[in-house]
Amino acid sequence: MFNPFKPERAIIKDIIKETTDTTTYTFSFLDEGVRREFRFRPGQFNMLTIFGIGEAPISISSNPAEPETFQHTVRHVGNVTKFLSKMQPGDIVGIRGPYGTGWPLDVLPIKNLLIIAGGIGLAPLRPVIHEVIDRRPEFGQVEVLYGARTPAELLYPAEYEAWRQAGISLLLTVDAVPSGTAWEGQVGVVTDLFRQMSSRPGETAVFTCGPEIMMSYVVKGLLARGFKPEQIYVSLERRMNCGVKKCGKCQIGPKFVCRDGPVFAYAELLTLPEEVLGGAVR
Amino acid sequence: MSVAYARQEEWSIPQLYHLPAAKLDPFLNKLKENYTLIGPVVKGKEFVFAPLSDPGELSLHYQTTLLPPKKVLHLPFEVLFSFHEDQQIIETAQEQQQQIIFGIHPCDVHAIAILDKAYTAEYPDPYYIAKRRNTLLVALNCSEPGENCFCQSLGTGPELKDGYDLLLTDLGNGYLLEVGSPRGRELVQVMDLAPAPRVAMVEKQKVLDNARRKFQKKLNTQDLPGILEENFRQPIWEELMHECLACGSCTMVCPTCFCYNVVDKIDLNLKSGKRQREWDSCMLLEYAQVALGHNFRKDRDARVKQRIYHKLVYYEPQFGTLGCVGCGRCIHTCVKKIDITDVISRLRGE
Amino acid sequence: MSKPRVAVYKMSSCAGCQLEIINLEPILLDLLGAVDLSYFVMARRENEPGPYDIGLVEGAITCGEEIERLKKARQECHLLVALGSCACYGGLPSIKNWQPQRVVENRVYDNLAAIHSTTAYGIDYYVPVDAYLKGCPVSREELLDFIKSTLLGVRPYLRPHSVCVECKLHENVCLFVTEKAICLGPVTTAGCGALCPSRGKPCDGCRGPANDANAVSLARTMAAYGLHSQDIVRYFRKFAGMTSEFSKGAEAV
Amino acid sequence: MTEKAIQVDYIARVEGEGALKIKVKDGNISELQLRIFEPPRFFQGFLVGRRYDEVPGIVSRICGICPASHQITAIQALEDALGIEVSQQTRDLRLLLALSQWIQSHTLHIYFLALPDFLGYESAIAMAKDHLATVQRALELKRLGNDLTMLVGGREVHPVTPAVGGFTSVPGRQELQAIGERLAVARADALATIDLVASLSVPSLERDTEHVALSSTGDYAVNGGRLVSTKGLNIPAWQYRSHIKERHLEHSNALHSYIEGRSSFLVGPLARVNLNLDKLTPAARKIAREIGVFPTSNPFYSALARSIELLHSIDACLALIDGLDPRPDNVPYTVQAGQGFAITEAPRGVLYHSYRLNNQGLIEEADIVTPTAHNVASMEEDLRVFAPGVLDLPLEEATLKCEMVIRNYDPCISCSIHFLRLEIERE
Ligand SMILES: Cc1cc2nc3c(=O)[nH]c(=O)nc-3n(C[C@H](O)[C@H](O)[C@H](O)COP(=O)(O)OP(=O)(O)OC[C@H]3O[C@@H](n4cnc5c(N)ncnc54)[C@H](O)[C@@H]3O)c2cc1C
Ligand code: SF4
Ligand code: SF4
Ligand code: SF4
Repeated sequence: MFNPFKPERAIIKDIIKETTDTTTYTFSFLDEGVRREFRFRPGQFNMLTIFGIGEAPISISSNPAEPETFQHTVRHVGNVTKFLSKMQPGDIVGIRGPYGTGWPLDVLPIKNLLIIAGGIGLAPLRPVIHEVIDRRPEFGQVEVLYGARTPAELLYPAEYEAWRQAGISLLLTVDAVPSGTAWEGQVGVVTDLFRQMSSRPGETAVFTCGPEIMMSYVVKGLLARGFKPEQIYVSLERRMNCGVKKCGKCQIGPKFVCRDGPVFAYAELLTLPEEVLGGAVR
Repeated sequence: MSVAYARQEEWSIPQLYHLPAAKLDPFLNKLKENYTLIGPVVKGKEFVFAPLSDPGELSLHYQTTLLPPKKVLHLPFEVLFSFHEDQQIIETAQEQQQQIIFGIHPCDVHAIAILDKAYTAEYPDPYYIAKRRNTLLVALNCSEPGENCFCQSLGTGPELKDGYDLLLTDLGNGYLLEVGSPRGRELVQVMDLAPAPRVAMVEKQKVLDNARRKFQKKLNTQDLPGILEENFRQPIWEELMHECLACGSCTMVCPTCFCYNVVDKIDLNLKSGKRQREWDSCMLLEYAQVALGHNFRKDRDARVKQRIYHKLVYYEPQFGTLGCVGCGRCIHTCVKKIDITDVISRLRGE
Repeated sequence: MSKPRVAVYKMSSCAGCQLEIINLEPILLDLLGAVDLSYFVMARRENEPGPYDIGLVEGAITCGEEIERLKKARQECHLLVALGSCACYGGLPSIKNWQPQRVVENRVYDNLAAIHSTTAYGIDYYVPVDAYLKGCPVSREELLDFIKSTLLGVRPYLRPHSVCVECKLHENVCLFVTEKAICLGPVTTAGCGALCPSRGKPCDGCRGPANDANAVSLARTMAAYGLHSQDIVRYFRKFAGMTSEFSKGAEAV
Repeated sequence: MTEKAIQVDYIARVEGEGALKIKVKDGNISELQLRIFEPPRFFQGFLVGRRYDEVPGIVSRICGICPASHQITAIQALEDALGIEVSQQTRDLRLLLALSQWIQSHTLHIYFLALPDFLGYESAIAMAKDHLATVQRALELKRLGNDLTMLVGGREVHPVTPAVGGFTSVPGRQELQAIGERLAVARADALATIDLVASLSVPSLERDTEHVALSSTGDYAVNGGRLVSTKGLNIPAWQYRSHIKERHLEHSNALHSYIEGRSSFLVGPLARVNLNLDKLTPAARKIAREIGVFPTSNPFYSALARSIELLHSIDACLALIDGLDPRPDNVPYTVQAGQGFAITEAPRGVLYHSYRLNNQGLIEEADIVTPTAHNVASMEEDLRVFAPGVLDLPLEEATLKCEMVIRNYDPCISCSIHFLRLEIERE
């Protein structure tokens, strides 16, 4: 019978260094059948194996329209992710997925879209941007607020121009500008961008992903600006060892982040006691 | 895939047999010819489920075992696959051995039904299923509840109604044997057994009524989710934070706990190796810790709550059932004697 | 890639932990294919000078001369590892810390002029330590996992939780609950495979406190079992009495 | 006037830390110091105030090479104090445990510590390149000893099961038989070891020494018997302190054991084989006789004595296993005040423990003398006799030869808790 724990072998096709601690990898499954059948939705993740080192959940960060070669943008923080930083094109990893719910792009009648990301949190939102660009006429106003620690740590800068050309308003901010770095944009936290943003609550869906503390301020700020909990979607992170609702690690109250999430309607999280969330999303 | 085990179905009577005490061993010997028999045996002052090499080792007069029979379906340690120098993945052969868990109590049968839900729903677990498919349950109704048992409060004992292949009730001079599935019927056919006399069912109820009177612990299930949700902040949780040792024992012995951790074991050549999973516990500090050290349940009280809320509140929306079967193992095993029934009655102000 | 160079240092110890390296018999030769035991006085006569990639330090620090050697070891090793409970916590030699130094010395020696012993500490009291391999002696499996992980440049999986977890995984009869014997398993770091309880002997805490050790609560239960406060103190002040967690246990009643 | 000095800053391939310094002036030894810079760990000091049942677990940490010997000796001393008579099964299992450690420790010494000297390698690791099969044989023998220790004791280094009154758990007959089969196969390795060691040419070193070992009327004494010597000592354990003293010699800071009214003495495999040749198992006895060097006072034959004991141990274990089907059979006892004594033969020789307990079972006094502590005076005496004869050799060779004299004793320096610490000058 099908074994959901058995990774499929995938080859590293390409490596793009994004920042000092983050890299985007392009993968392709070795098995032709697997490669052809693989499909994913924006916001879904894969379990990425380095044989002998371990496995880690990583969001897919590339365009869902091109599933035969897909990308992961990885921050090198622990065993699996740091080991990956030492690998080369042509090396083999294991991948299984995709897992989880995605951003509700098809589920909701979305007119306007507000995307708010912090740091690596842009990775699971990049497929949304790709898809929006592909299906641009279906959407109204689309705005992206994105913050990183420094200008050098902004992900995907080469693509910003294309996004803007597709009629997406992109507001950037950084926490700090190290001396010697050129930066003319905003300095401050993501929520500081609220003052400049043009998105309004009416008919807008908000997708946000970033550190939980950031998301918590984002949500507070949005609620203060008249957004409703039902409009806001957050992507959560918990420890995961299986990705398929078996190992139990990612539970938040009755929810399994791997299966019921990682994208949750904020309204849904409101039904849980604050402590159960453990983090700061509320 | 839907996995229906041991469902009560239509089949021809008789379904009730009499198994005289003297025929128990011959029956076991017969079963042993085709199945691995696993049953309660003595270990020190306790009991454990173990493969029976000789029917004489079986101790049906047990109250509870250290680990639940879960351990033969969801193994404490299990190799998921091995990988080779060329990164080929070799799945470990999934066990096909036919086995019978003999003498399993009603609470543990219910627990397996819960595990079935967790492990056979979306993304069925092939390791669990391979074993589960080949496992028959010969259950034993309880006539002597243990001091920590409270299955009665949860409707998971002392009498089993469903979920078995065969069901035994000790009537003193022998057993009433009820057939619960077609596979169970195949099992009884190895012996030439007489149908049970009509009074057997009456005697069975006497035995069970007697057992029902002996329960020392109970858990009031009325509006449990409501009670727990209302009482998320109570001094008792802080008390438990100081009391609990976070040793993890309560969850390691729980028949419905399914959590596991995954570890890759690499060989000295640094190329080949295996991926292994082992039971994990939400009571442990590292359980909810992620890279860079953030921990979502750093405080002990958050973990105590996770365990109790999961069992009594969250299982329901997750799997449509309570997560506790009242086997009392977590109470027995706890060095601090932290008692889930006591926690609930204190929250209720009883 | 050249083989990593490993040095084994001995401080105040029984040599049992370094013997565990040789006790890896079935794979010892393979191991020697993967690393160079460049400095290992117990096993070789011609020991090569540093620097080394990995330094395994066995033993507690109990005198000034050892402090100096330890500092040198720190300088010449890229990774410095505490090998065994003596090096991690002071180990059994730290029992003497709880009695007046001179009294203890006097029980052994008549002429105290030549004695320059100090409080027994684990090595991290004096130098930064990169990894701790707990146990008296260390677990060979953990030692090997550590070496493999280091070769790969990753963090090894060393069990951080209590011995009870492994005790349960092996389905032992709990000595505490069933036999009414005091066992330090609930507050002690696992990784030994619950070796002692599996053999009918309560855990005496040789691997030191687990990551969330609640020694105070355990000490209270020990008192409830009728243990005299002196007995409780002895339980906690054995292998790792110098750790703050076990100190709390010793001081709880 | 010619001055020459042999200096070994670290005596390698021994367990623990020692150094050797010999100064020679005009062909005479002007200074000889076997210096031990192993700092004392004060076991006897901190045992005071601990409970009797903690003692086996504590004393095993005196020495990681022969932990079981310390445990067995301590337990027997405590049982002596508490008036406990254990079962025959317990005695058999203890013997099995002690012998398992002989197998392990003797293999370690022969192949890893001594043999490289004779074959001209700096270590067994280096030796493996040319003598892979020999090293593999050693590893297998050592693992066998270790596995047997683990089976009976629960762990190789610092066993866990030995306890006052018996064992906390006992091995099953099946497991014993399985290891018995391996032991039977390993006899061939033991025989090969004897052949190998017997083929080595040993330097001569004749000195009039007193050899001391346990001896019993029945078997080759290991865990009991009377302490006897080649010069007429014959005492039970409790009389140890009236005959064996320690002295603080001027030239050395170490305490030297000596026999009251006489001088230094030698313990260990050589003393045992010399004194108890007749009690060896038949095969070992036959070979020892055929070789014909025993009794001998040349300490360079220690390795040969060890190899004979290796075969003896295997045969003795086989005989023990044959008759064992262990069941839990600890004897009950009550704690009371008392004093007890025990002597056993650790792999390196005579090990003495004695304890005084109060009526709560707390230790009031502990006295432990290890084999290496017994031997240290003898080591120095050997060097005094041996060193002048090698002084004309190139320094490197002379140094090696002197180190070999020390390694003959398989000294376990960290367990020699009776040493005083020396001022160290380490360049
Ligand atoms: C749904 C989801 C999507 C994610 N997407 C991305 C992404 O696109 N890019 C990215 O860089 N990171 C992402 N992360 C975080 C990433 O999973 C962790 O950084 C990673 O697991 C760390 O693994 P490690 O082996 O490097 O770290 P270690 O600290 O060595 O972790 C050891 C093991 O712990 C578990 N673990 C540790 N931290 C986490 C964590 N934060 N979440 C889940 N399991 C954890 C894993 O099983 C991991 O193998 C995502 C996490 C989740 C849950
Ligand atoms: S068994 Fe008891 S002490 Fe241990 S984690 Fe569970 S509740 Fe806490
Ligand atoms: S930790 Fe234990 S085994 Fe290791 S050196 Fe210290 S006493 Fe010996
Ligand atoms: S015997 Fe000790 S380690 Fe094992 S479960 Fe009981 S308390 Fe924990």
